[in-house]
Amino acid sequence: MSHHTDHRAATKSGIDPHELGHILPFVVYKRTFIILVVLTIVTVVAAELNISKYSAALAMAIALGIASVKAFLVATNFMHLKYENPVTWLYAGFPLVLLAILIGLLFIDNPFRVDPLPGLEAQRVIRPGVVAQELVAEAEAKAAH
Amino acid sequence: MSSYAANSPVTGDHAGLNYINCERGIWSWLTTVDHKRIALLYLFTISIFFFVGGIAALLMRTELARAGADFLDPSTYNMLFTLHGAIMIFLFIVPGIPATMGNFLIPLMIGAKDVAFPRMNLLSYYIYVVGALMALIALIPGQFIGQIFPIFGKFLVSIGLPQAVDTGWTFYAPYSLQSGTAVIWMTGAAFVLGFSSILTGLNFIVTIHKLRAPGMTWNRLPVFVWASYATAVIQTLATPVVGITLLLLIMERSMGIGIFDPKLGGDPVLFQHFFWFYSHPVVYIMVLPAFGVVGEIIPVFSRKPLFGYRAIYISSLAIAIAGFLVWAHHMLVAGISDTSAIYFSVITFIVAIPTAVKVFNWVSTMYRGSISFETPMLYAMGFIFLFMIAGTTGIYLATLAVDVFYHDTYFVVAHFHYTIQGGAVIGLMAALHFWFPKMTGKMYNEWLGRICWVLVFVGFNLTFLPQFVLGMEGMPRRYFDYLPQFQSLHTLSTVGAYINAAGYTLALLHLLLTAIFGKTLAPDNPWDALSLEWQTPSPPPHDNFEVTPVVTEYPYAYGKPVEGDHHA
Amino acid sequence: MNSHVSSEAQPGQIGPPIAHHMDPVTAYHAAKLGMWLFLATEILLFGGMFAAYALYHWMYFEEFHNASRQLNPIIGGFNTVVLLFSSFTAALAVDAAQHGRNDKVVKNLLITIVCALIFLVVKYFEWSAKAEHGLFPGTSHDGIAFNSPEFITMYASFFGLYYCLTGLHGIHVVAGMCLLIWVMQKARKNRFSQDYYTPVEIGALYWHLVDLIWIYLFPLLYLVG
Amino acid sequence: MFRYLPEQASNFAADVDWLHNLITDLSVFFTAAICGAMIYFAIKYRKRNGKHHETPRIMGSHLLEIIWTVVPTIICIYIAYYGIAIYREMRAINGTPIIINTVASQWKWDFTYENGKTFNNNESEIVVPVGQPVKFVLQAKDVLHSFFVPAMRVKRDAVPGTYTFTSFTPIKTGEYPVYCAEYCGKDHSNMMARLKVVSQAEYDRWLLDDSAKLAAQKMTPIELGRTLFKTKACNSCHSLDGKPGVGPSWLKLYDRKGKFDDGSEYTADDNYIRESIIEPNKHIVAGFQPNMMPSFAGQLSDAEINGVIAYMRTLDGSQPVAPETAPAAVVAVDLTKMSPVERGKHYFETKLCITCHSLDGSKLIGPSFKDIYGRKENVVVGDKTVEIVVDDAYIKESILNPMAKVVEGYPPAMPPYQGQLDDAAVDDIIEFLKTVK
Repeated sequence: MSHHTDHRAATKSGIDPHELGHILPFVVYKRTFIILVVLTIVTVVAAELNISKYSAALAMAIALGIASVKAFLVATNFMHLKYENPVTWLYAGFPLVLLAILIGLLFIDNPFRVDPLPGLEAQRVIRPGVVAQELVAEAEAKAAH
Repeated sequence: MSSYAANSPVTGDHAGLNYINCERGIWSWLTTVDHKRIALLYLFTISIFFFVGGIAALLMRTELARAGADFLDPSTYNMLFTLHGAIMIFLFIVPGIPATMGNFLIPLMIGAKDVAFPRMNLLSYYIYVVGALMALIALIPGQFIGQIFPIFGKFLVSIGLPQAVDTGWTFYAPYSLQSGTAVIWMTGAAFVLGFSSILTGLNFIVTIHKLRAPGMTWNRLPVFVWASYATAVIQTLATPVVGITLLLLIMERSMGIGIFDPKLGGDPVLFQHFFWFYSHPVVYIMVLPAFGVVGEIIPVFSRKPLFGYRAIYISSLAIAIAGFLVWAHHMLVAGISDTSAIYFSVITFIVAIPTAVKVFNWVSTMYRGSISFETPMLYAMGFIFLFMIAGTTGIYLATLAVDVFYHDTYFVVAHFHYTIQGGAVIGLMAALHFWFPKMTGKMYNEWLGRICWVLVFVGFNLTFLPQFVLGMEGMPRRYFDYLPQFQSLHTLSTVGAYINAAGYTLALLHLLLTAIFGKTLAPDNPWDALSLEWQTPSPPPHDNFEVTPVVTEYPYAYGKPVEGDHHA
Repeated sequence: MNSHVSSEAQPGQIGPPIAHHMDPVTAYHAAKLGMWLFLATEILLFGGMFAAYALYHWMYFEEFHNASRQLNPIIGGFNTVVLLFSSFTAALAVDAAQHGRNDKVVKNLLITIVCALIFLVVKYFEWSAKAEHGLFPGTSHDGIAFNSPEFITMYASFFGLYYCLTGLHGIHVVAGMCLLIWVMQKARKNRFSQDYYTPVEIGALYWHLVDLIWIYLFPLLYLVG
Repeated sequence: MFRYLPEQASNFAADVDWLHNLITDLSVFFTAAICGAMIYFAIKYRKRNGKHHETPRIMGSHLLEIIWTVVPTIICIYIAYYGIAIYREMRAINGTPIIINTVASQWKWDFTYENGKTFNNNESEIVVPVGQPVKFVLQAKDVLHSFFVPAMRVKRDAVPGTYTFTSFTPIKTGEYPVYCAEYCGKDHSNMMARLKVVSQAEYDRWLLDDSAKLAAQKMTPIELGRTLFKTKACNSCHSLDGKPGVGPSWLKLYDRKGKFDDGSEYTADDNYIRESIIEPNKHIVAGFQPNMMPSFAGQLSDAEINGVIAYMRTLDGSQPVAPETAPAAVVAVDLTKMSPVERGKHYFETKLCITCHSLDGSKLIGPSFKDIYGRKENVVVGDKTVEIVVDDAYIKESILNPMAKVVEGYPPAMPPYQGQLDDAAVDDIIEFLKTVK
């Protein structure tokens, strides 16, 4: 896509500019910007529709979905991530994975702080079936010994 | 024997210029961008803090030698354990191996002239210094100093020195929101220090990716570089989270913004989540480089290739990744849901496996070797013993039902001192002795080194083995005073602490004095080692290598090739 | 971040500075990788607050909804477009630098910086309007002090997070402006060429991050609440 | 080897110790084996006579790598499994426990038994009977604390703002130390209590012994809860006879399981009840309207909330409850002899307006009635804010259909009085409001 505009040649310093960053045609930037503005309008309109009255999760998903599309466009086109090597992708994606882990694991804590743990029966693990009274008796017998 | 096509032609010639004597004057040191000089700056600074933190530890141990209040009051004691924890963690051991040995060795080991961003490297050091000064302001208990030196104490009060922080190095909310001490100074300091740590880690990642010498493929990287890489990933990606946590804490204290305060609808347990999301991985920042050091030393003194080289570096990466998934095992009884307690307990066991793999491989390296017992090797073997204890006691704490009993007892104290002191600090001592000839161009005294090792090793075990027993008997941690039944073990532990301190003092004095006044010059490659840093003069020239080396072999090709031998 | 690479340039020199320890192409890619890593740390810096937001949004759904209604999505949307436009011109500045056009670099960066200023001015008015309504630390609204128990009953910690998130973002806007002004000064002195434009690219990357963060802040704070 | 754990005094202590000792034996074995191998290699393959001997270039072994990955994995899974199984045993409660409300503060423990007996750690031991499950419901007043009884193998943090619990069945009489295990400031190490396990008979005697004296001094939590039920007008919306009112009946409410209006399941445990009192609109039980109940945040102290919960626990249907659904303060009053203003004032006091609206200008849950008549207010209608004047029509609408126009800055929290007040009563209230200056 870019070779139309890329007329760079080796310069005096002996550096081949092709070894440096990637050149994109102007129209890509323009198109990206227009899509970003349109998406911003869409997300505001979607919020005005008050979807959260029916489903808060859906409203959140729409808002964050649009935001993620926008973020992806900025990263790939404006920031040239599309033309970067795998290492850059790795370190661009790593924080997102960590953030997902952090938020995800927070949500196995707070929403589940019920009392007591559901589905529990006080079953002894090592000597199943032995009840507390028998243990008391055993302890007394041992003490008397 | 050497596996490099082009190594330095200069051998044993110390008349030439090296990184130490190429420029003179204090100013040339303070403005240097040479990674080796910056490493020494770090080493000098962290050693000072090691002693400050150590003195705090001795004061505490002295107080605890007998039951009852002996010479401290509870507030001072609380400030001292905060000082000890915060200085040892944030100022000493987090920069401990990465910023000193990592800085010195990574470019040398990969055949680069410097790190990728040398000025940023120096900036990172000065950020560290600023953070360290802030921490000192927040931590030094003026009232305690006032007890000993009344005039000095009055001076400190007159310049408005705040009350020393007494929250413990963990700054748990809501105590840290209510404590009337210099919490903002200390958390601010930790934030600044974190920034230094981030810049160092980032620098190393880029250096290892971009500046490897020709032929230095990933499968030829020394395990110390691999370990440093894994460390750098954690430093870069875990530190920001604690940074923002501490910022939020500062905002909460100064502006009354409610994030962690239960009175304002906050969840204090969330603070712990955020804190340990960083502070669990930070344990691996401390100990992974030490793993790397041991992996370098054992093959050299066994004259054998590192057994399972690939398994060792993969396990470093695995530990780094798994470290991000297990943080809440520090909080199993902190009021988190039973569901997440179960999850975090199970996942924690994952860390045990790559760690076990490393230990097995190190020991197997010694099989059929030709083993000599210079001081670095003694420290490395001591490391394996201490780390076995650290690792196996970690199993108790990962096990949910048992951790309920052990959480916040002396067992935990002993466990993490075995990992951090027995692991990271002993690793640092091993590294200092091993690369001392390279760093200074001098040889230390072998017998003195061994004697110090005995003191450190015996003192350390005498300090912390009794603490395991104290934990088993149910002694909670961070106690200024205790029931009389615990006294004999506490006394034993105190005696051990003094021996331990004597060992470290003697060892570091020995190295310092040798570095300055030593007469025995070191050859370029005193241990006859194969990795790249030994193929350049001791001490190395300013640009590390006179000719950029071309690497043709991995760094552990010791011994006689055997039939059917293959490796990457 | 990149200071050591670029500040080695001699006055009037055109072309890449000579870093003593690596060749210019490596230096360019190293600087870029370093910047991406730095951006990763920035994402996680904000990430902690996003995590707190996620948790408290779940815990205090109604309160967050009520509080979010106190913010004006039109103003927020306007600011979003301003930042998107500034990001667009920052990308164009890099493009201009890649073509060796220092004059266009200056022009595009100037627009970017002006947009940043507009953003900050709008933000200032938003904050001061909140202060007038008693929704700012240290103020009070109809006798209800900020973060008093009654206030928390109504809005939970929404406003605390709001000020922390937008405040930290604002600091990043200011930092980005300073960085871009510095880059612009270099472009005015014709320092960049087809084979050396690292600072422009680094500055633009940082600026895009500022935009990226806002892309998420806008819906989270103004829209879904 | 290394058997230093304290005596086993709870029902699961032996299980915990079994696992603990298993780990100890495995640890000792592996440490000895690995360090033994290391020392053996070090001696056997040492450099002799100051000269290195030839060594084979052994790079590694895939088989060994697999073995020492798989074997520790299996051991870890085994230990982790039992760790969880025993933990579940520790968290479950067999039968009806004795509930001891435990409030930690800097630097003491306050204990309250169900019969109202209350004391702190400096005044008495915690006395529990052998063989009976005990549940410590933990609260913290200021900072984090942790309730640690080594002999029982239990520990749980007390977290401000929420309830946590720990439970066990003591199986051995004796006296055991209780520590605070979470650092809580200056006197952290002095925050110790004693737990005394005694026979059932001795426990009964201890419990009754001074409970009479204590009851004379202050109300038991249950009595406090019963009183609050009336004085805080819970009874206007919640019945005690099982019939749903504006809100769910309290009969057999405690520990009930059910569904919220969003379909998720709940258990009416301490934390949920507390939340319902402080943030009533966060979760709505299926079948009931949201925004009916005002928040009692800041109006009820922790002790009072505990009292309400204690009272709820007694409403398990085992004792008949006197019908108390009518407002308690109703005294026979002849309304016909009153002026409209007096009648309006009477309704203001008896119809619970007073709970949320002040007469002196102070802000409660709803706007104050001081100077209300003729005042200009911004109200929220749907998504818009409009300015209105408080006149007869608006007041009437606010009483009968309060959600239509809510004054800006206030939560939509008022219940509608449609059907509870007739037009004449509304007019009387309006007359009364005109007089409030």
